[in-house]
Amino acid sequence: MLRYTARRLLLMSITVIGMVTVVFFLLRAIPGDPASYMLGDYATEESVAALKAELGLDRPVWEQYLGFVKRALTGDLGTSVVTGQPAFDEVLESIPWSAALSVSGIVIAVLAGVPLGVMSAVRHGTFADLFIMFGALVGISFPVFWVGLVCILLLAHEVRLFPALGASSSTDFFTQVHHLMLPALVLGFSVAAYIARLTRSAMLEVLGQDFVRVARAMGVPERRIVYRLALRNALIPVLAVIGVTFAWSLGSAILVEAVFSRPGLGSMILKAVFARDYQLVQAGVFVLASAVVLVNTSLDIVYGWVDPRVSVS
Amino acid sequence: MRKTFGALALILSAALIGTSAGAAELRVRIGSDVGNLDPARIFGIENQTVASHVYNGLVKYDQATNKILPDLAESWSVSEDGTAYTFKLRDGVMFHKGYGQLTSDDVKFSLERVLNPDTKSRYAGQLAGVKGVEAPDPLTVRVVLEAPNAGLLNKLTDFNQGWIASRKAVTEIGDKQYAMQPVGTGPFVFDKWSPGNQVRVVANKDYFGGAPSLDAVTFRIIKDETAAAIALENGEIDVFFALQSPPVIDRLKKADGVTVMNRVANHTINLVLNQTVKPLDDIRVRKAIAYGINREALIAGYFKGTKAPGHSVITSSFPEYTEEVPQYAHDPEKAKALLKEAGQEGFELELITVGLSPYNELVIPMASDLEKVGIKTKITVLERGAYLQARGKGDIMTCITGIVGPPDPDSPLVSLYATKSFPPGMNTSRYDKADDLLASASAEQDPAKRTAIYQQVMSQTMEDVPVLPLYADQLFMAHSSKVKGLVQNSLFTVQAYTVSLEE
Amino acid sequence: MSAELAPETTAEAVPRGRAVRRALGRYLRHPGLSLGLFVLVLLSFVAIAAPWLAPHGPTEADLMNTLAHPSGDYVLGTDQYGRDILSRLIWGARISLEVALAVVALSLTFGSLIGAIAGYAGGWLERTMMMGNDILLAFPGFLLALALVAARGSSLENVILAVSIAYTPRVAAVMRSVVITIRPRPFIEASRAIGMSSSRVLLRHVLPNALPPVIVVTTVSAATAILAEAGLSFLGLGVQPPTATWGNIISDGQGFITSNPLISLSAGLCIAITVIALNLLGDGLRDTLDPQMRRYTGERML
Amino acid sequence: MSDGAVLAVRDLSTVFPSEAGPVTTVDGVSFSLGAGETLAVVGESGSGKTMTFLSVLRLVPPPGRVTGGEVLLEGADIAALPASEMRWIRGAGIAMVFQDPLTALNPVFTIGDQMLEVIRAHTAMSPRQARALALEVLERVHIPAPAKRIDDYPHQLSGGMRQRVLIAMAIALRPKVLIADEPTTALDVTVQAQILELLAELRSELGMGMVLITHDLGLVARYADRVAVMYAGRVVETSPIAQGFGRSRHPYTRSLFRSIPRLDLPADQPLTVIAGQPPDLARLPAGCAFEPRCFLGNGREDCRSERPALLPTTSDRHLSACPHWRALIDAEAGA
Repeated sequence: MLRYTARRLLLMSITVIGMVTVVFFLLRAIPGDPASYMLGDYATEESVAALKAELGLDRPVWEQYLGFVKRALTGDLGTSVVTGQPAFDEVLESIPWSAALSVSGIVIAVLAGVPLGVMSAVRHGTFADLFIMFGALVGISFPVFWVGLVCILLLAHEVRLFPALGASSSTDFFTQVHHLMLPALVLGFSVAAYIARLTRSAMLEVLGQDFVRVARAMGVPERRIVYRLALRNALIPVLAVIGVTFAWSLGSAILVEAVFSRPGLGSMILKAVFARDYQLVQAGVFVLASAVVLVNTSLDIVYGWVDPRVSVS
Repeated sequence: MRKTFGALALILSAALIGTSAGAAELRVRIGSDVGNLDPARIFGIENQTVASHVYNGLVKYDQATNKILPDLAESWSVSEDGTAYTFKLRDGVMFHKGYGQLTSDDVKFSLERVLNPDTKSRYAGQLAGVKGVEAPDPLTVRVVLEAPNAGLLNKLTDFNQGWIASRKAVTEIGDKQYAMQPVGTGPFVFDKWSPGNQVRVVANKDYFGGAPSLDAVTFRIIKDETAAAIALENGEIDVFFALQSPPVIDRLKKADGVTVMNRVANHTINLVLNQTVKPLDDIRVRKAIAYGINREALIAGYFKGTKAPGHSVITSSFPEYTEEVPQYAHDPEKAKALLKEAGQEGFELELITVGLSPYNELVIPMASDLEKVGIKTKITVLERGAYLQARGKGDIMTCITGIVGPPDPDSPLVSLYATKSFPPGMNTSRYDKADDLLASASAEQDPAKRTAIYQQVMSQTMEDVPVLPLYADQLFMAHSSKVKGLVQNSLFTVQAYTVSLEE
Repeated sequence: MSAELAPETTAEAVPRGRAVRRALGRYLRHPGLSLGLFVLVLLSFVAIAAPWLAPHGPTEADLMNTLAHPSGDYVLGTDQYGRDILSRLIWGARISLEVALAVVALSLTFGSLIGAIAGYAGGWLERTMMMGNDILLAFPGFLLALALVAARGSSLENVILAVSIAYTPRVAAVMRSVVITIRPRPFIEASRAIGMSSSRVLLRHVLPNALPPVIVVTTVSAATAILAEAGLSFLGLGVQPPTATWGNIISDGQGFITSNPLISLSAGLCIAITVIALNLLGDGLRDTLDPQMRRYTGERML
Repeated sequence: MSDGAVLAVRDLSTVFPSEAGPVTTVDGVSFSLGAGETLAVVGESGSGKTMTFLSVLRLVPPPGRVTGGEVLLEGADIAALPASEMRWIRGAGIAMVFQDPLTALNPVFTIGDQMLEVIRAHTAMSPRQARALALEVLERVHIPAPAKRIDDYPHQLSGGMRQRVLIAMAIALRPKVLIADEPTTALDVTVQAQILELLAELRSELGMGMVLITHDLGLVARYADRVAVMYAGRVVETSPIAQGFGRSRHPYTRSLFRSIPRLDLPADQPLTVIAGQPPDLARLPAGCAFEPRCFLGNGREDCRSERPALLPTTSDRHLSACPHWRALIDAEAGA
């Protein structure tokens, strides 16, 4: 188990470096020149060149890359070219917002998706199954930002149940939670739909396996078979994709944040993309990629705990 | 599972640290995040709005009348030849956060910083004729010009390059870091920026003009106008700044407890026709375009009457405003005739715009109109950086632009028509027949004569139509009924100093 | 003298014609599959016949009738430029289906190739390729597409390219996992033993066998591609206005969601219906094509 | 059909609906099993062996359905029991050991956990008591150091060990009948014998009736008391092993025998493959299902038109569903 964990952690650092590398070079491929963008309409060619030198944009790309990695290792993610502040500070400000949204979205998704998926599998072929699966199909098929818009229209505008904004200036915990609820539900809905579909098919597969037949033949009550013996097996693939859904939810979060005017890493990256703030995009992507890998790695470790076969092989 | 919830609670509470509820706190919606509050480098109405609470200029515009009033300078005098302005500073003005008293050295520092090429200030051009800034004693500043410039005071008002920063603060905080740690003398002190979420300023109790009645102002970043409107109606915000969407304006006008304000801005939105690109070198083609675009319908249909007609690039908020210029009422037949005369039926016009609303949207009905008079159109929407580069090159056929700025006629006229505004700069039409008139306006000390010269520029440029004003921008703002004393300016900023809150 | 040696994958000796008929019957009897297929055929028809079906031009502005509510002339009303919503939706179907088709074509080609080569080659090549693939897979696909569009500028081609790049790793991963399960099967060994070249084995045996699951994955990619295009357009990074795309229409309508909700709602429904149809098709294909999924599913419980 | 039978099945039928119409996978099957007796059930795959016993336990996978018949466990008809009570029969009355020990154990639970699940499903034992019982039965199936093994996960055990665990699980509640469904097919040859010896030992120790489902005819002679041969969902022959297994009274059984390699015959004697395809259950002929492949009856009019019944032959205990069984004896005599 210890070796397994160590190997996972090693793989994690490799993956983070890989992701950052990919993104770094993608961003360098952006046409358009940040220096002249920053200096605006009256800039002279000399001043543009000077700024480029200052930002290191005149050096070869690989040199810029090495510099970035070297600094990143010491926790320096560069300085935002727009604000002059350390990019890491702005990222740090955004992390709590993103974490609250993504974590609550995933929690909602798991709490709703797994039981619904199990129920659907257990009632395979019944009306309840059809109903849940139709709901799940809707959940994965509607664009998340559209669902957000409709929710604002219905739940914030027609019935004033929730605020239209995903964040509040209030420091009151419950006010913030109230503002978080609608975005989290919208984000959670699409992920829940996905998890429900996955849980159902995993559960159906497990319920068709020999050991379930054995348990039945031995007279183990159906309830125990489903909720204890089979569920743990079915949760293994579900657990495996929670990491994927987490990454996915970070992508959707950009849209949800945009719809609900909520701060977070997604809206920060979007803003930085429009402002061509390289350093900030890099920092944001670096942190997002690390978060994805970190979550996946922790899930892998949990996976090893749930599925005894994994850590041995 | 318990761990997850623990972490969630931690995260949520972490998100809440930073602001404390104030007694009288005004919440103002801004449309996008701030990023740079350094007067030498500031850009964008959100930044300018926040900065206007933190800084003062030597002089200021009256919010309502655009008259120039004393601010940090109690009084000023102009030398006889018009090349030296001497300002007497107010005594005992203190910078925020313990950066000491304002002296003439801070003014010299601020203005020279803009002029210094190393600063790369986008406003260096605004102070172009300034030879030097002298500080003979702590409370006296002398600005020396190369040549007389009657418009100088406009450049030294409390806006952009006119805002005065503390030498000590900029030096100690650092040239780049200063961008988001501004220190000024204004009625509010910069408190905290929460990226993507809000910016907060708190009352400067020692403000030389008297402490503001508000304790704090929070600028909330809310991009979507519908969401902002709902927030205003629900009492989540008090002031809706930069209101643009006609249906939202309409909705808020009908809402209870909400007041909608509007004022014509200092800028028009224009279609710039590059005279160096064929066939736009032919005045008949330019006129055909002017006749062909249904600007009346644009204002009535697309903007639902929320914009004013643009007769020239000088709007009705300027004292120099006039409607006595050549007009181009929608006339498709005339447009067709002119094209036929020029032998340019069916040429292709490339409409180039930056990918920002409303510029990228305006082109759609315009293209539709032009197609109807027999001009083929191609719409090219460019990212901001690419757009500026394209304009910098000077060979793009058209662009759509507005010169947002103070009610200083030089601001739009020089930017759009002077040859010195290219390259690089705003004179994308490459118009070259207004230089002499603009220079003589600068030298003219008599306001009435100056106005006449400016009006001559307007007539001439509207006859030549290198730039077609599509409409005069109009600024909308809404606030809840508990907001009292809000005055709307024409600068496209909002100022909370005069505001008080009533429950 | 090579290929004929390879036996059928299944020992079933049912006559071929009958098997095909039975399979066809099975597809058509699958309600989700046939419904999905029907909707997609209908949509394709709408997309192809857009110039004849749409009552107005997709970018034809009528400034005298902006934000009109539904009427005889404008069945679903107009947007802020007075453009007919229905016509824009009809033309938007073109873009959405174009994006879906192009993304499927690109990600299927490259994903299958990468996955098949990795799976077939094995060893360090497979490990290296799959590590790179896993890195891209772990990365939020939408964010990757967003970064790519930001990098290459917003246009239809770039959106297609970005979404394809973002979703190719998925196809590659599926393809590889299928290939490694086929790799040890006897007929592959046999073909190798008789000296068939690797590429020939790959083309002749591995690809056809791997296709069913990959096809299932690509229907899902098509659905994802439509959603991604809509999301990018919504953020202002997709196909640029005034081109009618469903994402652009939602985005246009966002500002009018309370006064003219029909603009955004109708475009959202179009996206959802298409994506539902694709998902139904994918689910149906999975049920019918991939026998692994057609397992004994257990007694009805509780 | 003897009254002393611990398990008696009469006319048991199970039907699966299919695209081609209903398929009768178990077609009027009858047999009985005495206490301490081992009944071997043989037949090709798909002949309905396993389905018969899933029908007995009422575990037929949907959409299949038991359509009729009686299942008497110690004289009580359990076919009529409501589903809720049927659960108590499974494991405690009739237990089943499946073919593949590799998949029959849940990989994510320890074997102790899974055994406790079974024990506690039927008894009110405390976890401690149940664990003690589990250890006891593990000991009984000769698992070395059961106290150590009980907390292992299935993948930590060998195939043979796993099958022992499954057997332990099956006998833990001392069922009256143990159904072993090809218990050794998935195991090494050396382990096979051990498992079968163990089953035989447990049968006599516990006095259970045992059903050994197999297609390995070699095992039948060694371990079974009686044999039932199934073809196309029907029992076509039952006979005591003592009556001479080689002296089959049904052509199908004969063919089955000739199709397996035997060490006691000269190696150069050719093996015969049964001609033709196994029957399509959805399209069974009106007469004998084996007729198209039968060396004896192929083409005979009576075989084609009439479905033969399972009837006594030379003795009451040797039944055959071939009306022409005498021809087989004649042929033997002739040879």
